[in-house]
Amino acid sequence: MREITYARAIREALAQEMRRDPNVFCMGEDIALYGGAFKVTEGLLDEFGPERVRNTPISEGSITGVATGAAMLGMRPVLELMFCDFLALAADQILNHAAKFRHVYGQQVRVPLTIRTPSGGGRGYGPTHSQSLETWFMRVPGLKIACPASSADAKGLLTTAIRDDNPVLFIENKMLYSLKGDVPEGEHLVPFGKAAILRRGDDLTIAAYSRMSVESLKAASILAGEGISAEVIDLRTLCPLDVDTVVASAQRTGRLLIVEEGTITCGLGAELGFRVFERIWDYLECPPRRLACPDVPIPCNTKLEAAILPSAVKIVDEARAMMEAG
Amino acid sequence: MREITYARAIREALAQEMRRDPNVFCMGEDIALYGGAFKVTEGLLDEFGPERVRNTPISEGSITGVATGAAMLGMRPVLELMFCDFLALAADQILNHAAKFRHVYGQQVRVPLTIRTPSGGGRGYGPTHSQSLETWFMRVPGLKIACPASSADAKGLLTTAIRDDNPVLFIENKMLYSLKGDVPEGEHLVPFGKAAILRRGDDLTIAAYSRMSVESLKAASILAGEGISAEVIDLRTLCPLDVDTVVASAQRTGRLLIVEEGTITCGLGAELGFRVFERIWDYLECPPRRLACPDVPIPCNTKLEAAILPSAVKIVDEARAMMEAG
Amino acid sequence: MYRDMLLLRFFEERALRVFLEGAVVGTCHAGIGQEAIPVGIFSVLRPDDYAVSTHRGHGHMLAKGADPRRVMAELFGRRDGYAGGRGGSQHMACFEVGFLGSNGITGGGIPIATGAALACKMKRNGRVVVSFLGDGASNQGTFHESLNMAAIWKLPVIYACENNLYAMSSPWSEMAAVKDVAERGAAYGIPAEVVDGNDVLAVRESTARAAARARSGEGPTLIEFKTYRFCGHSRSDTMPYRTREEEAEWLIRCPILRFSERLRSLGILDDSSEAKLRSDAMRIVADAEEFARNSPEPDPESVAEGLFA
Amino acid sequence: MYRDMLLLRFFEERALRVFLEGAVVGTCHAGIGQEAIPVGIFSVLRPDDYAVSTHRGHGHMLAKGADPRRVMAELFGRRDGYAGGRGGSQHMACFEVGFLGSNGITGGGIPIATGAALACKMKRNGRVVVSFLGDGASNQGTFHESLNMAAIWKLPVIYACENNLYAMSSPWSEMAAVKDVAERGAAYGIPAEVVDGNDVLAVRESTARAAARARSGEGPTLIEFKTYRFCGHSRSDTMPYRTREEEAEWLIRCPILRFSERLRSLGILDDSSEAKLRSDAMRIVADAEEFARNSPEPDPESVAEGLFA
Ligand SMILES: Cc1ncc(C[n+]2csc(CCOP(=O)(O)OP(=O)(O)O)c2C)c(N)n1
Ligand SMILES: Cc1ncc(C[n+]2csc(CCOP(=O)(O)OP(=O)(O)O)c2C)c(N)n1
Ligand SMILES: [Mg+2]
Ligand SMILES: [Mg+2]
Repeated sequence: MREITYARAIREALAQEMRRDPNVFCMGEDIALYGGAFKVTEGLLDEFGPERVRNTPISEGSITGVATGAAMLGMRPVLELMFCDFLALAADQILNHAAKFRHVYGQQVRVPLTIRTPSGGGRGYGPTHSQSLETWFMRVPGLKIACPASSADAKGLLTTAIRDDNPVLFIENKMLYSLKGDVPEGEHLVPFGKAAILRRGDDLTIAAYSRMSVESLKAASILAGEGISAEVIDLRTLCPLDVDTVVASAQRTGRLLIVEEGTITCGLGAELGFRVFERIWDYLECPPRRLACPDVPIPCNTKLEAAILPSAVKIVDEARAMMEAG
Repeated sequence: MREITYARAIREALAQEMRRDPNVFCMGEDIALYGGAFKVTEGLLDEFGPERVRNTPISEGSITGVATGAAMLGMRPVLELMFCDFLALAADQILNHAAKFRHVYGQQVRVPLTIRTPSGGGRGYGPTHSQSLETWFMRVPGLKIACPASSADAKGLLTTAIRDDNPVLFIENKMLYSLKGDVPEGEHLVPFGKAAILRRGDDLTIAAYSRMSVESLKAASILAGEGISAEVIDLRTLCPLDVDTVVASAQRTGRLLIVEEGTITCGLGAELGFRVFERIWDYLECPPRRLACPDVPIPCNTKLEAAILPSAVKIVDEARAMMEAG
Repeated sequence: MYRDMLLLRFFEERALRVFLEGAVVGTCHAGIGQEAIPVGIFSVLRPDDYAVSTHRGHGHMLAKGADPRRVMAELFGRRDGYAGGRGGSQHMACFEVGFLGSNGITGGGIPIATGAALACKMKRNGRVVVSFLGDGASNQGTFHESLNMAAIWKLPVIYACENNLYAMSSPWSEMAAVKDVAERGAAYGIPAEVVDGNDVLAVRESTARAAARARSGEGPTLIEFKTYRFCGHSRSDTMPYRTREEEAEWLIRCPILRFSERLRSLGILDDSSEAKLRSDAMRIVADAEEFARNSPEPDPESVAEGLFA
Repeated sequence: MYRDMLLLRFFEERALRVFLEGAVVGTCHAGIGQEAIPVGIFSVLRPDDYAVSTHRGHGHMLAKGADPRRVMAELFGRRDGYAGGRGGSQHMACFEVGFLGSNGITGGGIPIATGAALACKMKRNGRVVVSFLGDGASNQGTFHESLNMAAIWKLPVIYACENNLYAMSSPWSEMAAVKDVAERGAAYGIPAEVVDGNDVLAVRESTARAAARARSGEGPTLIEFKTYRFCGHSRSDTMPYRTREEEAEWLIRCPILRFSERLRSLGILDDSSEAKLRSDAMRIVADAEEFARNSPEPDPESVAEGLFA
């Protein structure tokens, strides 16, 4: 194995899947020569040509519908939306079309569509370029959601996404693109719905995904220095959601902290928290807590941004408070 | 007071507000001569003319943006979207524009926009005309959401919505349109963020909104027959959400059941359940439960539809199970 | 073709009747008066070509070759319906015959059809996709975005706009400031024509031209078929937005009547052959209704099945 | 006007410099080379007219009369910025001068502008709204939907399309199959013209015509200004998608250079007055930068304030 960046791991999965299956192709705004706003698809044009690395006009609603239509006839489009904030423009095509078709049309069709898009703040891009909308899309029946937190998972989950016969929202994180990690060279698949326990611990369970898993790991080392042993679970996919792994861990530790970067109301914390306490409330020392962005747009100024986004430091504070609470 | 239907109560609020303030106007598809798909705006054209009862083309995304732009200059548009399912087409204009502008532009602007739209199933309209997407929009910071369950509240909450200086999503319910109830004739305002206790009870608290409040009341009478005393709380608005009233009630009864018609994941049940649990978990006899639509599209066949939508009978079952559980 | 037009007409008349009786619940958008369009189109396309429809798709589906019994069963919400009772009038598909689905979201199918055409082009299978849309749908953003993409990529798609002058109650003349939907083709560099949608032969010929263009790699065509819906938009529609005179004028231009006259003038049709065709079509419809009535209700236990593949 | 153009140029050059130095974080989309458009437009409109901008809006905002100091402070994310550090380069507004906001969503501002024009019409206040958009934005559905509405309602809005030939890396010639964005006006019955966007006087004249139309109740106009962005789309842009020759050709057509030559040929400008104007503009920019640097950081405690009115 070699260390490669998260961005390169994604590119590798794309290239390998395009080589393997002629039906796989990429489309999106400025993905060809330009390589995308984050250069993730850089170089693919040279190998696969403009038909399979297809630049689209700025038309998020319809490029999503076009990808869906192509998927219905057996293609396997991987659509890039430049920022996840633009998912709102594609919301109808996702909610009322791609994710519904199979059920509604009585299982006559499969929609093997992957939508890749970067989430998250930290770069001062402001209110329309920094959101984390993946938890919003947890409320769309029929849509799977994968959110890798490492280079290896980026490759493995994307490969799984492309081979999945359902629409998959594949969430990348802007701050992780340059992060390096060991990644298998050949075919690498990470199954959906299996969380990864990134660190073992006994005093409390921290469940997170994407960049917040990385922050949680940092927090866990700080906490360890204070004698608090935190278990860190990286959920990997939000749908399917591996509640069992979280339940098993929280049952043992007695405390659950859920960390997400998106806004708090009706987010992951609410859903996962609910599902955990309905199953093991009598094992818990204190109610589950959630750490998320408060319900406000994300400002440009990096200090303001830092004030609202969760971080290792805030995770530590929250964990400490939970240890004191019960 | 006289009994009028929910639809007429809405029309009355519209007419009274349009008479009171020349900046208030209605726009939407087929709302003028046709009176809208559910005839709610019938007759308004005669009194106010086509400029203030304005038919629009079928362009949900931009009619929402147009209403927003007009609101930014001091008009008070009341936009009708024919079915709430079409909110997905307006998602970008709501999430990234109307709801964000005030915060993002440093409080320079107000966006007094009301979006009226019917939610809910029960009529066999199928997967793109039966959803209850209001809980999806709870995840949009900056958006208020009102969901009347009675004729009086329909009038009172709509009047409040129109006078509110923020974007408000006003959720009507297709099955309630013909429901009659006492409604004050003159000006009638119901404040946002104050739940109504529809029925007092001691054994368990049922929190619901819109049509599910009506179903919960029916369930409570059935339960009363079995010696179970249920308190029914109609939340009235989802944002602001009156958690205090629910907490106070559940603290006393020890049991909380949350009922909503939308799909379950990341819905009201998750959010409200979490918030109640984190505050009074040690007062509860059992974990809060939620009754909602499972995560599937809503089918046309009415038996299939009935199989997934919550109802008085299912509420009774759930309540019974809770009483047995603890 | 004439028999097909009769079939569509009788089928929808029957569907509306059972709908009014309450046996069909939900919605039921009929295309009575617009039969020449799908019949003409599919008479000249190949069976393995595709179609993506609208909320008013019964006729499209039948003309594309779907089984009337299963279409009717879907209207009844039964197990043998094309969507097993889930989709109803607005959400049916029959992939076997290349009918990729009707769609409850106005304009929602346009990008889907465009994407299907992209797949055809990438697979180089020589197939063509018909994207149905109404005059009202041509005001949706998806129309604009999709036609532009089809144009720059030269996709094998025919945008078949059924301009029946109204979108629910809204006259096209008030919802757009251009006379014809076809005028919009130029905004994308797409050839467009206005065709009498009540003349099945004109429909056929224009479709043949567009299909030839598509198959030869020249890209999309927009065809605007002028037509008229004889029935209300949906059940509750008393049609206050149009005059009885206008309706009467269009009734004279009934596509079935006109085609019948044409066939008679050519000596192809006479009273007895017409009676035979009518009774054939009637029988198919009666059979479809009986099939639908006898089809079992779907199992409520199964409702959550098949969300994911 | 010449001074304004210099101001826009110097302001954005300075902004890009501090951005590259890291004092400005996030994004910073400059419109260097496109100055003639906003300057020409607002030179002929009234102060109480409105404008809705794009992601590339510094120049629009300054030309509309916003205070360069507060614009710069917003780029620096400071308390005195027009959005108190929340909006940054892409999300600034100055309602005092009728600048209703730049917008990070490509095409998102088009319906907003159209709605503002609806308000003007309903209020009968005689005002006009300018809706800026790029060539790329003209492929968004909002363009289509909004222009159609403006046309049927005859709204007082000017759609000012700055066609700088590229949307990020995507050439207009590949993203649309028509030569000019202006060709799209006909799809809505909107008069449209193509104007040399690097000729401030041509901009001015076409705007005057459109504004007169709007004020007299005749409705919207689409004006396509052909122009070129001299800088990259954003920081990481090395411009592999266009040639250095093309850039050189356009540099010759620099709107400032051309206007300067024009003014000199008319004897209105000479070396010393030019030097004076340049140093005036420079001073304003330097002052703006200093103001921005000295403006306090916003208070993190305040971040949640002002979500609701
Ligand atoms: C996105 C969306 N908006 C509105 C509707 C409600 N609706 C159903 S059909 C219709 C009219 C469509 O008009 P047109 O496209 O001309 O087709 P026609 O009904 O005339 O065949 C409307 C507004 C819808 N189903 N979807
Ligand atoms: C909805 C949306 N899609 C994509 C982007 C990313 N993006 C920002 S600017 C831009 C290009 C816009 O091109 P154009 O409209 O021609 O304006 P220009 O940048 O040339 O001034 C793109 C794709 C965005 N901000 N919003
Ligand atoms: Mg129509
Ligand atoms: Mg451009």
